[in-house]
Amino acid sequence: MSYSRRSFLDAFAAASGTAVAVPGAVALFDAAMSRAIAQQAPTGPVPPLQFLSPNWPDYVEISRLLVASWSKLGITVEARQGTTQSVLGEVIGEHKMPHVVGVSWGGAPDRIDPDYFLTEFFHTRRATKGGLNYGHYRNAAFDEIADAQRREMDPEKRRALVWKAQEMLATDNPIIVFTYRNSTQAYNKARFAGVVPTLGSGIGMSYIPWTYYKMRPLTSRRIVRIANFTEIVTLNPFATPEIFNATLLRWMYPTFVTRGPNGEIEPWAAEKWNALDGQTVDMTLRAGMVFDDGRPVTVEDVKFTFDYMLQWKFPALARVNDVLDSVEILSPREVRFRLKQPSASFVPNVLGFCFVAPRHIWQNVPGSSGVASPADWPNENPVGYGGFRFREWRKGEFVRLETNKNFFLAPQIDGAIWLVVPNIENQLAMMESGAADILGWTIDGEQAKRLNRHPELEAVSVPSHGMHEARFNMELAPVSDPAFRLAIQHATDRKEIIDVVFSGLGIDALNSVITPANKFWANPNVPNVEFSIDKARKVLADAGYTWDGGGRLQYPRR
Amino acid sequence: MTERGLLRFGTPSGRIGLAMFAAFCLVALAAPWLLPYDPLAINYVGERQLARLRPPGGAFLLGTNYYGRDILSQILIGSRVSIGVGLLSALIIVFIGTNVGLVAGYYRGRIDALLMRLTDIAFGIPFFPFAVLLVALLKPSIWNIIITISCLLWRSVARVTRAQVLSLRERAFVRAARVAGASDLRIMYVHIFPNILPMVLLYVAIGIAYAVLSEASLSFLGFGDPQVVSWGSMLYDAYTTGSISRAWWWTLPPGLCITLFVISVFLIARDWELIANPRLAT
Amino acid sequence: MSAEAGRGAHRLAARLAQSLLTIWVLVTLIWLMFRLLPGDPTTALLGTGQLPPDAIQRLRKAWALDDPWLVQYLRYLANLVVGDLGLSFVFREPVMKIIAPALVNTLLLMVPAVTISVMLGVVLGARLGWRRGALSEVAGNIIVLVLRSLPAFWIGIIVLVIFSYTLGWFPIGGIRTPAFFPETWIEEIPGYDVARHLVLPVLAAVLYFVADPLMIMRTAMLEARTEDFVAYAQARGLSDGDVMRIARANAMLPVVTYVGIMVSFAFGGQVLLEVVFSWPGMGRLMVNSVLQRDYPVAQAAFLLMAVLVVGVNLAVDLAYARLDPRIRDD
Amino acid sequence: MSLLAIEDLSVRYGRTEALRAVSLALDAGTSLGLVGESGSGKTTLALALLGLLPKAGRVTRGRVLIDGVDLLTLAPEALRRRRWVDLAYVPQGAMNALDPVSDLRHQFEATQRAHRDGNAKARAAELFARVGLDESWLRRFPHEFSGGMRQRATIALAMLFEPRLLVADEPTTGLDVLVQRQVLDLLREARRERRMAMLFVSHDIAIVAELCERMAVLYAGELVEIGATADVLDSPAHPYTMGLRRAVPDIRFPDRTTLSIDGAPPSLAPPPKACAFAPRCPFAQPRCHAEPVSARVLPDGRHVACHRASEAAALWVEAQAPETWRRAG
Repeated sequence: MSYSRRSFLDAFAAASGTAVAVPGAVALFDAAMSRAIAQQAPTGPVPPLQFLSPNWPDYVEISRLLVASWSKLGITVEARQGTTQSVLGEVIGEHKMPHVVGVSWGGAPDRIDPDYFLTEFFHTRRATKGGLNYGHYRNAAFDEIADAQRREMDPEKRRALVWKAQEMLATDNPIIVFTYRNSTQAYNKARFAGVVPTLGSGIGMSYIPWTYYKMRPLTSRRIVRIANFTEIVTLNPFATPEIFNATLLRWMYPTFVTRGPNGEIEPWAAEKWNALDGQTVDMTLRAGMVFDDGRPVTVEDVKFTFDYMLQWKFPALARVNDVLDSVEILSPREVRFRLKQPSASFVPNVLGFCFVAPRHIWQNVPGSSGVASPADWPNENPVGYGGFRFREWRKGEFVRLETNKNFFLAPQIDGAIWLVVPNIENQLAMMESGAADILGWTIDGEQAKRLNRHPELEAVSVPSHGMHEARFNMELAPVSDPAFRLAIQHATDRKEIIDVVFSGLGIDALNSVITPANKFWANPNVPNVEFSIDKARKVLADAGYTWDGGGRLQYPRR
Repeated sequence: MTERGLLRFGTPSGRIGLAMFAAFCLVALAAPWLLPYDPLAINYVGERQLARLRPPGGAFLLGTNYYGRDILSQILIGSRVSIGVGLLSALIIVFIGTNVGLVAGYYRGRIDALLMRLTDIAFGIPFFPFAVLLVALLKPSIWNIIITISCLLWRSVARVTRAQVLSLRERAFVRAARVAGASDLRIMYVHIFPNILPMVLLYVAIGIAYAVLSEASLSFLGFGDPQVVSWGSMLYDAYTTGSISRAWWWTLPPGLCITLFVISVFLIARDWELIANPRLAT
Repeated sequence: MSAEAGRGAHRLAARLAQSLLTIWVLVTLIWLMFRLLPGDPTTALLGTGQLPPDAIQRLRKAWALDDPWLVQYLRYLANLVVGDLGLSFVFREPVMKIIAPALVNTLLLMVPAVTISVMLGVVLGARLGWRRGALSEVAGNIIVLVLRSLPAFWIGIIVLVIFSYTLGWFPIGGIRTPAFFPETWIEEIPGYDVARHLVLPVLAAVLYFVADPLMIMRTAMLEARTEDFVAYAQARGLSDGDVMRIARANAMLPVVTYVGIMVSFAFGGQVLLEVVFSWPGMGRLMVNSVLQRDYPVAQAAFLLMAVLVVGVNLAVDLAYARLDPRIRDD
Repeated sequence: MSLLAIEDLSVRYGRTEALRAVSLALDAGTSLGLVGESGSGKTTLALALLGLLPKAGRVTRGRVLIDGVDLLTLAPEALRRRRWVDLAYVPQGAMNALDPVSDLRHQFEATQRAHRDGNAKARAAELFARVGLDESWLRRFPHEFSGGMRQRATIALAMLFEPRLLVADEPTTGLDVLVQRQVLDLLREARRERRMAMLFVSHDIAIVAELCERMAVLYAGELVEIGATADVLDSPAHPYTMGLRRAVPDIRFPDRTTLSIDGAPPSLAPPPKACAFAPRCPFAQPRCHAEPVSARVLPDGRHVACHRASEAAALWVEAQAPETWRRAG
């Protein structure tokens, strides 16, 4: 689409058409998008397709590329951005959605298990306000398979179910997955060696911190400085709403199990575990773990922590209340978990997320501390038992952690400082000037190339299971028509998006909701959708769509 | 430089300012036809090689940005938004401010107290933080920026206009008009307004300058409309892709354009200031 | 109390009442703005996918977001009067604990920047307005013109790129080096590290702030030169420097009144420079808390800025009286 | 050699030639009154003498000699050192001559410091006493002084270095009669005690008559008549002086009606070629309109710039009659 004067005026008019009336992020779309349940088949020209995404730089670029390629189907595409708050609030909070909404998801550890993307995104249960199935994909057969795989403890059987679910999504096309953007960080290899590339966390993110446990200091600088975008908001592990804050606190309060560099489940604070049947799991606590104040970590602490979660129903740990019934102490080192219903993701997503809180401290919280719920208790000097111990937190500046040498896998560095550097420009400059040793967030190809020019710096790009996707509004014509959605899939040039927006550092999603890099769970024979405008137009033609003299797409005549 | 001369020719610096201002406006109007490339198109070099962050020269006069878009084209099309927002906001600012000042200065009494209390409150609000609040809470769009700028910056025009109107209304020619039975409106707009015109035009110029700077700053913080290219949004893109220090050809031009345009407006404003306050001409 | 003092006190009381009224209107305006517009503090948590829908509802109840607006508003006002700014939705801590360090950082940057700018403005402005027709006057005017037209964030970027990225003389951003171990004796000096971080932001801020006081001083100086007392001073054979100083003392008055307005604009530049220099001040805190819909912190940050602006305007009035004896008596 | 000698002084503001070839002299200890309508150039003369012409004004010709030294060509520092020591100045608008933001003591000290060491505070107190001001006023600010008190302060300040020449530019304008009297007494007393020369600029002939031994009359930037006050007043030689004389009520002839001179001074951009007063002069002849006038010396030593100077006595008799002035021009 050439940037003709008319299109600019449209953009100007579109922008001016919105906010002048009563402010409201997607107010304009309300009028057009009333969620009419039974819509009789529309006729006449296909209306302009509305694409909404947050004003994150990558999505601004993706929307520009999509507007260019989708218009080749003979439709006008209007891309609009809102602030993160207004888009999340409207789309996820209120389920007010235009034709297509683009959002991206990080490579958090508990999204490696297939259950997250399948159930949270597409199960009918999650098609209610606040749920992530804001596209309202309702497919009973799919729900059945999704619930079945949750209960299936045998990995082989569960994988068959997961593959089946992926095939159903590939035919229904409720979602376009553009790419699984690599997690790319640079580090100063003159100062530290032994970084560990990990699925989703790359070498520097806090999610699964193998690098920080295995890296060796090569110079006198034994404390690693990490430049990161965001900052933590609390030191209370029961109150961490956001993934970076949650995973950083897990450095001090290690989870029972963790993920290996390639995503496989590994023992961590637990030595071993055994799933008797779908609903009871026995776990053996690792011996010799000691809290920072010298008190031993015991099964009593474990039971206390889970009972505490069941009692207070912490929002951030809602998954525990969903699935756990009770915890019982079997022996000085063994506990038994009884579940409400069989759950295959209990070990990776619950034992992989929960931790042990020292009973002798938390039992008298809130107590006299005058706080409504333990989640509001600041926990200013956290007593943990992990490989790192808390030293100092200056809001807006940094968090300083010190190594706990008697942890079973004692890190070789003396400490880590998470610097709050809110702009990429300063982060790159700090790496180049040596003010920072490693990046804690992800950068893209061009920035990696810039840092690689420095002999002492090296950028490492690791595949991730976090996806950039766009969701169709299943109840709104024309995207309610499967043929139209398939045509849109054909008209999406994933290769160009990866090259232009992420300068090559991303995997082509091959239209699957599970990243090919997640080898065990990704279904290899999901039919890929080849980028071809001609094929897209053929799909539309076969479905009865026509084009008028001016090349504008018309609905099929009924 | 007699006052009459000033009115017809303006000072040399004023003329330079006017020339620069006219040049910018012409470019803004003619932008779509001057574009060497589509400002939003991704350009390639050779077969599939993305023309990313190419320095000026060769096919791209001012080089390309991080996403392979031509910077010269973006500067040209960006001028429309930056100047458009500037002019529009300035006109709204001066329209509100002048009228508030006129009414308050002319009617005095309760209306004056009320309007001036409103002005004091507007003065109490730190401008840019409030603009950030408003734009961040609304939706990022040029219109929100214009609304935000206009709903605060009218305050200085109102206060100055009121002061002038207070003194003008006592003058003989105003009393004469009133005796001759002219209606309040006629007196205000036919008799008083022409006398405060130089000062009003001075504030139009200052208004444009502040509006352009505010739009650029708000866009730089990411509150501009991403679909619309403006000088501020270009700097936002440069900043969020971490190319500031390397791609000088991407950072300098937008900043220079903003500065030069604002300079041209301030030069014009100085001429209006001389007319409004001849004593400064010594 | 003598009549004079009485009249002065009365005038002060009126000014205070007016300031309080202004602040009350601001508080209400900001409070309403957050409620009217989409998204609330729990929105930020939706995206993380950590919180299933029912957990979100529990949070809304815990933070009393579902109470009727009027109740929330009156409770907010009551707390405000007592000085309790409420709990931050994001940090779950009293807002005062978050705002206080941010306020200190902001003042740490703004106070030196504004002071230097005003002093520089007065001295250079006086010289510019005094030597007529000299080349320095033309150059001075051009400098003032350019400085007034530069966007604040662009000044910040250029200063950062030159002195930090390229020359590396100063740190890249932030307010201190975490885990700073002083080696040389200079680094032993307390506050050395923060001072080193302060240099570039203050330089950028001065470049941004100095233009207006400089220009106002120059104009005031042009007018002061024509005053009779300047000619009379010359007639008394005072040195050119002495005469200029007399003119400058009188020309400084408009600059002092300008400081009040300058502070309200200074916060604008402050927000931008704090973002560019990653300076953990109130400006950046306000932008972040607005983006996260952290109402209490955003409101408190904005309110504090408004109070500071009103406070400075009041202080300027008093300072003006001390500077100009003619005002002191009435 | 006279203390002050102004030779052929001309001053131009842009295109207006405010002063044209004015020459006069003043001996030490004597006083000279300078009278003329407003715009006649009398203040311009004073300012030019003091080197205080505003930016627009330029001295185009002539010299100002103090003890034979031309002030106009003096180096700035040399001129500065002579100021207030050789010649001091009592400004017309005392209202804002004093620096509003500093107290009087400070203004004294600044002036003292500019020239030589000395206990400014004591000297100031002594001078304030001489002008009838209490020492406590030294700590007060100019706006706290009344008009008269402020004028006295400036006079005290002018006396700081006992200058040899005092230039007073209409010091009593705007003061009420009583205060005028006090100020004039002060000036007379100051002159007598210190044998100080004085150039007194005023539009009020009565004051000059009372205070100054010699008098000069300026009209449209030209010196039309200069001589002993008694001669100039009793038997004015220049028709303009006659007109002035008849415009002032005379205590000796209470019932005589005062006259006014019709018309107004000519524009000085460009200035008239011939006698500037010709258009309004009742005794003007064709010659007066054509030929430029040069000053003639009368027997009593007066200089008069009038073609018919020799018939002065006769013309003065004719000038007594009111109808003479009605047919002028």
